[in-house]
Amino acid sequence: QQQGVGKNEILIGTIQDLSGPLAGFGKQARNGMQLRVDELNEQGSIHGRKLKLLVEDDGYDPKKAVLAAQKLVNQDRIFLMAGHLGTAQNMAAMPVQFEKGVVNFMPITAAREMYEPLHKLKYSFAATYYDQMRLALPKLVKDKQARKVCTLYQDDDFGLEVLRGAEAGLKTINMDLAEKTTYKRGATDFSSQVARMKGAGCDFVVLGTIIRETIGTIGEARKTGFSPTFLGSSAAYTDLIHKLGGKAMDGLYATMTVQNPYLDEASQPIRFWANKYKTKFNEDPTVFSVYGYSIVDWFIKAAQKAGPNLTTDSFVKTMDSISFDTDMFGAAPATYGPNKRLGSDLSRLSQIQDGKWKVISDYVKP
Amino acid sequence: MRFLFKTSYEQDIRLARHGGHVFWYSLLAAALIAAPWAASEYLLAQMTQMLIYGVVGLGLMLLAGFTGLFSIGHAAFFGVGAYTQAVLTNAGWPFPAAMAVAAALSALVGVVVGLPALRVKGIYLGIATLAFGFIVEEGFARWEKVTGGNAGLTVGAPKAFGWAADTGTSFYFVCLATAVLATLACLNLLRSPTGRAFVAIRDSEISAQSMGIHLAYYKTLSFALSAALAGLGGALYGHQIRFLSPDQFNIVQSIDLLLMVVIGGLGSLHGAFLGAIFLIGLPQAIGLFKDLLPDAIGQAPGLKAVIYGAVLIAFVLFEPMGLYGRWLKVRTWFQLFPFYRRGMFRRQKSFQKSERLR
Amino acid sequence: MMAAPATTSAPNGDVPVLRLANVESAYGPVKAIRGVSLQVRRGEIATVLGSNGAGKTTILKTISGILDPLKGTVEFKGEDITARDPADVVRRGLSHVPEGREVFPLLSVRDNLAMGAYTRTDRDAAARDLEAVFAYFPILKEREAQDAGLLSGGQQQMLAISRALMAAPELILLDEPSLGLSPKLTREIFEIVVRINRERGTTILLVEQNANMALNAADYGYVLENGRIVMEDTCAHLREKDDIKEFYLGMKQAGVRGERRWKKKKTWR
Amino acid sequence: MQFLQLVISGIAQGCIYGLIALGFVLIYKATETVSFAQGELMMLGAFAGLAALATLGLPFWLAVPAAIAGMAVFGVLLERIVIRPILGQPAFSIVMLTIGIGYVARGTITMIPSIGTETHTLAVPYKDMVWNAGGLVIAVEHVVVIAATAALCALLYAAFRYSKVGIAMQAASQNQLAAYYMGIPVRRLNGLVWGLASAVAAIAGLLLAPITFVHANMGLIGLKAFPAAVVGGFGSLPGAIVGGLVIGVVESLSGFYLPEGFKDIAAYIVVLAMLVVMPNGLFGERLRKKV
Amino acid sequence: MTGVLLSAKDLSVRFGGVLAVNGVSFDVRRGEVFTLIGPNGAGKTTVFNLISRIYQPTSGAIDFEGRPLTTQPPHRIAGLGIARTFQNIELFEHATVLHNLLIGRHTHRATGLWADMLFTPKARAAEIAAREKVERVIDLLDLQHHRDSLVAGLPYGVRKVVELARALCTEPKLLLLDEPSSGLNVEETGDMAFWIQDIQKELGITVLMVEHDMALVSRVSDRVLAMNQGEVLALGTPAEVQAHPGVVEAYLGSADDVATLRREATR
Ligand SMILES: Nc1ncnc2c1ncn2[C@@H]1O[C@H](COP(=O)(O)OP(=O)(O)OP(=O)(O)O)[C@@H](O)[C@H]1O
Ligand SMILES: Nc1ncnc2c1ncn2[C@@H]1O[C@H](COP(=O)(O)OP(=O)(O)OP(=O)(O)O)[C@@H](O)[C@H]1O
Ligand SMILES: [Mg+2]
Ligand SMILES: [Mg+2]
Repeated sequence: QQQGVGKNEILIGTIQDLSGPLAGFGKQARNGMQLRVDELNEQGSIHGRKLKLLVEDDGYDPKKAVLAAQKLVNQDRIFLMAGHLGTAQNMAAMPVQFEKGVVNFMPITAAREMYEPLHKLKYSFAATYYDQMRLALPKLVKDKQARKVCTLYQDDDFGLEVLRGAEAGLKTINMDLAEKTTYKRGATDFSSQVARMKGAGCDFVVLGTIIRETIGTIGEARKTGFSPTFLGSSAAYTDLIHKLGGKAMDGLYATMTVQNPYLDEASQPIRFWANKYKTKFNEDPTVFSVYGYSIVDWFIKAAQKAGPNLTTDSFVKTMDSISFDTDMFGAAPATYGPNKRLGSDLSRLSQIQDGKWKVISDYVKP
Repeated sequence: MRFLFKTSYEQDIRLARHGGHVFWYSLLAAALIAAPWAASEYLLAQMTQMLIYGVVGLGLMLLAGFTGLFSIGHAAFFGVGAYTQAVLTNAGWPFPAAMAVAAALSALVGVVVGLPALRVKGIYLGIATLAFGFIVEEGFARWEKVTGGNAGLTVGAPKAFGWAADTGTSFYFVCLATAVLATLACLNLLRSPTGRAFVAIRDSEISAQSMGIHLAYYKTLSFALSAALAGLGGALYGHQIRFLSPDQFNIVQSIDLLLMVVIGGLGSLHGAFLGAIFLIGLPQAIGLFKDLLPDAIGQAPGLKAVIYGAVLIAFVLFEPMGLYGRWLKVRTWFQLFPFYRRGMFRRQKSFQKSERLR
Repeated sequence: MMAAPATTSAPNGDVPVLRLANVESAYGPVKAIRGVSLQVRRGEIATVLGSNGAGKTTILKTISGILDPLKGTVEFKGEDITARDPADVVRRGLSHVPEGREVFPLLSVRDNLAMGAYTRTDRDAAARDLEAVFAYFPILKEREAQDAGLLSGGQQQMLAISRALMAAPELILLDEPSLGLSPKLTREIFEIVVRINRERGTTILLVEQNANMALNAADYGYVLENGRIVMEDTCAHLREKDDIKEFYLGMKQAGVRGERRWKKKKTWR
Repeated sequence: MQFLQLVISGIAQGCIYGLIALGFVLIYKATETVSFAQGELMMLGAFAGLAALATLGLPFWLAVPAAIAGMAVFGVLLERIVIRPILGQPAFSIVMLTIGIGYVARGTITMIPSIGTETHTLAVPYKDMVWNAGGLVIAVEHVVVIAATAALCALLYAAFRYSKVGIAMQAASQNQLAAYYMGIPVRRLNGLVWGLASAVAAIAGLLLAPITFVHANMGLIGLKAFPAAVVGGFGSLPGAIVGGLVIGVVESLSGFYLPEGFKDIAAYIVVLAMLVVMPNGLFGERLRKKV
Repeated sequence: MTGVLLSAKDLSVRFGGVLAVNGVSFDVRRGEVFTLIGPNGAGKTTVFNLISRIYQPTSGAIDFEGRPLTTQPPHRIAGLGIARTFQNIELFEHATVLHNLLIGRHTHRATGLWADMLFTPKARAAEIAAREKVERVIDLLDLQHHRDSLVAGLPYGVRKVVELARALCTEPKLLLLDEPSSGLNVEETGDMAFWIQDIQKELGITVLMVEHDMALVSRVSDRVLAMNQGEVLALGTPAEVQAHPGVVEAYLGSADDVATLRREATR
């Protein structure tokens, strides 16, 4: 008997940060997932089975993530873990899941550990920060004819991935980072880092920053008359940057995988979707909502394909020959195989123009 | 009601004071040993985690509850233990040897922190340990060669001499054995001159000194022992969580640890374990409880923090002696059964006095 | 010889300034005083005698609201002040020299005295009282700016008394005012107490181990044993009682003493 | 030039630490407890300002005093409801309470639908304005912080030093029992202290909002203010400011001149060094019990 | 009664502007009861604090059994055989009386950390031996009744006795008592006198005490030193010192009774 698959219900679980530092993202991701689950249950089923999503809160704390995983896996007996937020949290939860053969499906973190080293039960969806930087940076550096590339990154696993990607990317064009500066999560003052990069004469800055730090750094730079090209990762690709940072943020580049769903988006399906989300949850959707939504969407597609006899084995087997086309949000087409557990390593470039993100390049191919 | 007639000095220093103790603690031991067969896997995992935190709690209790030194940086020792264990077991050391080294290394770090503690008290000590915690956390992140830095470090199951504690049950027994031994060691310390010296320092440094207690030595010792227990707990934690990253040993962890002993009840070893049960159990309880609420509240982000904080506040307000205090009341109620009077534990008006002059 | 009996020296003897009826107080499960009733008339000095742990301090704490009694009532100037907030009680004109000095260790001597006058609004009179206590205890003026915690034991005791005087109260509760004072100052303290009583008509409730002094200074006395009042009378009468002589004034026959001593030695061996 | 610019940035940042530290010291001086909720009160203050400006639509110069007053009232209520019942218990209980209050405050704000999890800006009139003096730049936001910090510090210092109520607060913190004996309304003063501390926190929050944005976790900056207060000597108001400045400047300089990573722990290294050299901080009283 | 146990030479200590002790010299002979008297603030307690090394003298030296004391760290003093009580009572409030006394046995601890942690048979034996000693002190000072009570709840007078008991538990050669009779009534003061005599005669402990109760001082002291404003005023037998005019003037005051004043005031 397969755990989590009942006669007319499939149980999937997710762990989000609903009370910690990333509660905002956690909530949006959960809402996105819930939206897709509800859609499915309203419109039909997966071979006669409805989908049920169980949500646990780990407050972005690996220790609590272990307990949450234990609860979902051993107590609630979920079929699969989807969209778990955070790298360390995933790392702590995965052993618990794998002991019981529970797939770690598309965690919301762009760390390479989510598909490396290869494990039968690991599936990861979007380009890692590493790949984003590795591919996008050389192209933009060449376009801008930058001579001195520097970086400011968050002193944790996330920042480190950005840094490594940037280093790898620069290597392909025989360049090196001229100056590396860091900050601690929650920092509010970036003056000395900016001064340092300015002092080093950087004309291109890779930002391993999230939201407030991105704004803070660019703000400080503009104040002190330092104006290099700024490039952020998909972590900085959120509407908050221009909403909070205002005019000063214009010109910032960021890599991205799915498009931010603006309510007044030009594309009709996104507009429709965004408004549906807004009606349901009474707030604007963000990229994290899209991540959540897409993850469940992909799960549904794979589960449909796996057939009525849904087991971990049959699911893995299906996944290992599946490919997903690009969706309305513009995610890159993804393919999976027994040895390929990252759907796609491609990302696009976008830039803030007139206070809004604009997609400015197609998928950057190596 | 129970009357104890003392007939020898032996009786005063025995761990189990009377037959009741023997009976109840044997029962507890039997229950703990039987737990893997009676409890669900999930519950057992929680119990394991409680035991681990209980060991850390013992250490902090020794320091805060008995020596009166508050540390807001205990996660550092916890982390030193965890990383040491990870590095050594990954290098193929048998886990008991690695644990011994983890404890010793943490103790050593404890001595280093204990040194400033000789000169500062109260809030200053708190901040010194807090600062120290931050520095150690930074150290974990920077010393990439050993700790793996921010990319993290994976830890295997505890192995020794061909045997591996790789199932929930076997690991539970490893933790149980550690916890029992640690508890016994603490109990022994507290009924001997060393433990009394700690208590003396807590209550009056100046007269402890005039009784011949070397303040610097005993404060440092207290730090070292406390750190060793935290390190021991950390070692087990590493095996349990299997992935270490620096931010697991941050200030929030330190505060959690401190909350644990305070809620458990400062000044009692029971409190360490009661606090651990609380720390691990409460989030689970909240998880269950919030499913009963309407979605608008139950699913709102932040709810867990609100409940956690509210329970904490309620505790301080209604049970300042912690869980152990509550337990004493319950026990007294049963012992005195028909004679229990409500006023017996009535809170007296009490008055704060400057601790700056102690 | 004693002065006139207490009753005549009280201007209106009918309404006692302080009246305790059947007061019972406890520390947790330990009952410290049981069914204590006493009264202090206006302008009178009353004293409570009792051995260690008899509950004298407990009575005073109960009066000033530091301890809430389990039973009984406390009336001050005819009003019920049982279990009131201590600050409220002080406002009504009662001040307390606590056992063990309890000065504010990190405030200067002057600030300590200013806190004594916290409830007062009449600045000029307070300034005059400050001069008066400085005159009583010149050392305090000398050490005006020093932290009170650094004073010697006796100096702190002087400060504690002065601080209570700064409140210009109607009733002062004195808990062992002579504790740690030199013989000369002990006498001076009692002189001051009597003088304040006579000159300002301040009513005083005095607890003192030095029973000789206390009985000399006071008009009326209570004897407390194990939390119960076992004897009360005017001090003149109390001084004549054999028990009082023996136990509180130390006028014992040598025989009794010798026996005690013998007993001690025996247990020690 | 570079150095001067760094020092100026350091001072600006240091004043922020000092301002928050002022709240810690205020509470410590008057109640001898350490409030771990100070950062969260600051966050609430910023949200109160946001509510007054954005939700109620008050003009800026009205919204600010309204938010401060609102927080003062909140502080008084908070004391009344959760702190007063355990007044007189060992100071550590109250420290625990403040941690609990911090959790509840952060959680409650997070729970507000579509506001709590977001980051907001506070539209102050001086937003993004910069003073440029001979190549040195300083944001007006920072100038405002520096000015307000200095004024507030002077005000509080005078209150504790010279006013009867201020002295009574200290008396109550040193020996509560004796304070009752003196007729000092300890409870009422306690309420006042928390009201005041909340108001100070609100001011800090409002001043900080343009710089760090308004969000549920903005109180975390309080962790840097602790070292500031300790370096200055925990019981000293001017010490808080000086401690803040020391830490701000050291951070700023070490961020530039020292290897990566030192900036983040500079504050903690400074505080440890301080505790070894001067255990009571720069302005702390040297206490010794007389027996 | 041979030789000098403790000798203070030309001791001075200054706190800011206050010269608390100024050029004080005295010898305490083995086996005697030596009393310090003097008005409040004379510097008596400060002398005690100098002996127990809580304060460092500005100048001067203290020798104990012929060895200099001023170079010893404070925690070694008890080990050398000097125990003290405090004027304001410094007990371990949150421990029982028994526990307090056991802490007094600290200098006699026979086991180390590991033995304690494992509670080896040796540690057990040491523990039992410690209890026996403590029980004897409890018997001597009649504290059986309070053995298991928390110090925090004891009346003032009992605490004084507990403090004395704790000092005795260290088995000192020299016992410093700071106002042992304060807070005791006449009868209890009488007991205290007997105890001090027992301690001197039976246990052979030298006693150095500060006391304001002249009756007690006369009864138990062999010699008395009077201090005033940090300086020595007089030294001699109790009777001699009490007759010293300077002592009468500064410390004892005139022999008028309060009753006299009373009569005047009522007149
Ligand atoms: N805080 C407390 N907790 C428990 N019991 C207490 C407490 N304070 C006093 N007691 C008990 O109450 C009784 C009366 O104490 P109280 O202090 O009133 O005595 P007292 O007459 O003032 O003695 P003394 O002359 O020593 O000052 C004593 O038996 C004492 O043990
Ligand atoms: N640490 C200190 N700092 C400043 N002054 C001090 C200190 N210790 C003592 N003094 C001062 O030294 C003088 C002597 O104090 P000491 O305590 O020795 O007096 P004492 O003789 O014991 O008086 P008492 O009989 O009142 O206890 C006092 O004036 C006191 O204020
Ligand atoms: Mg008393
Ligand atoms: Mg003295």
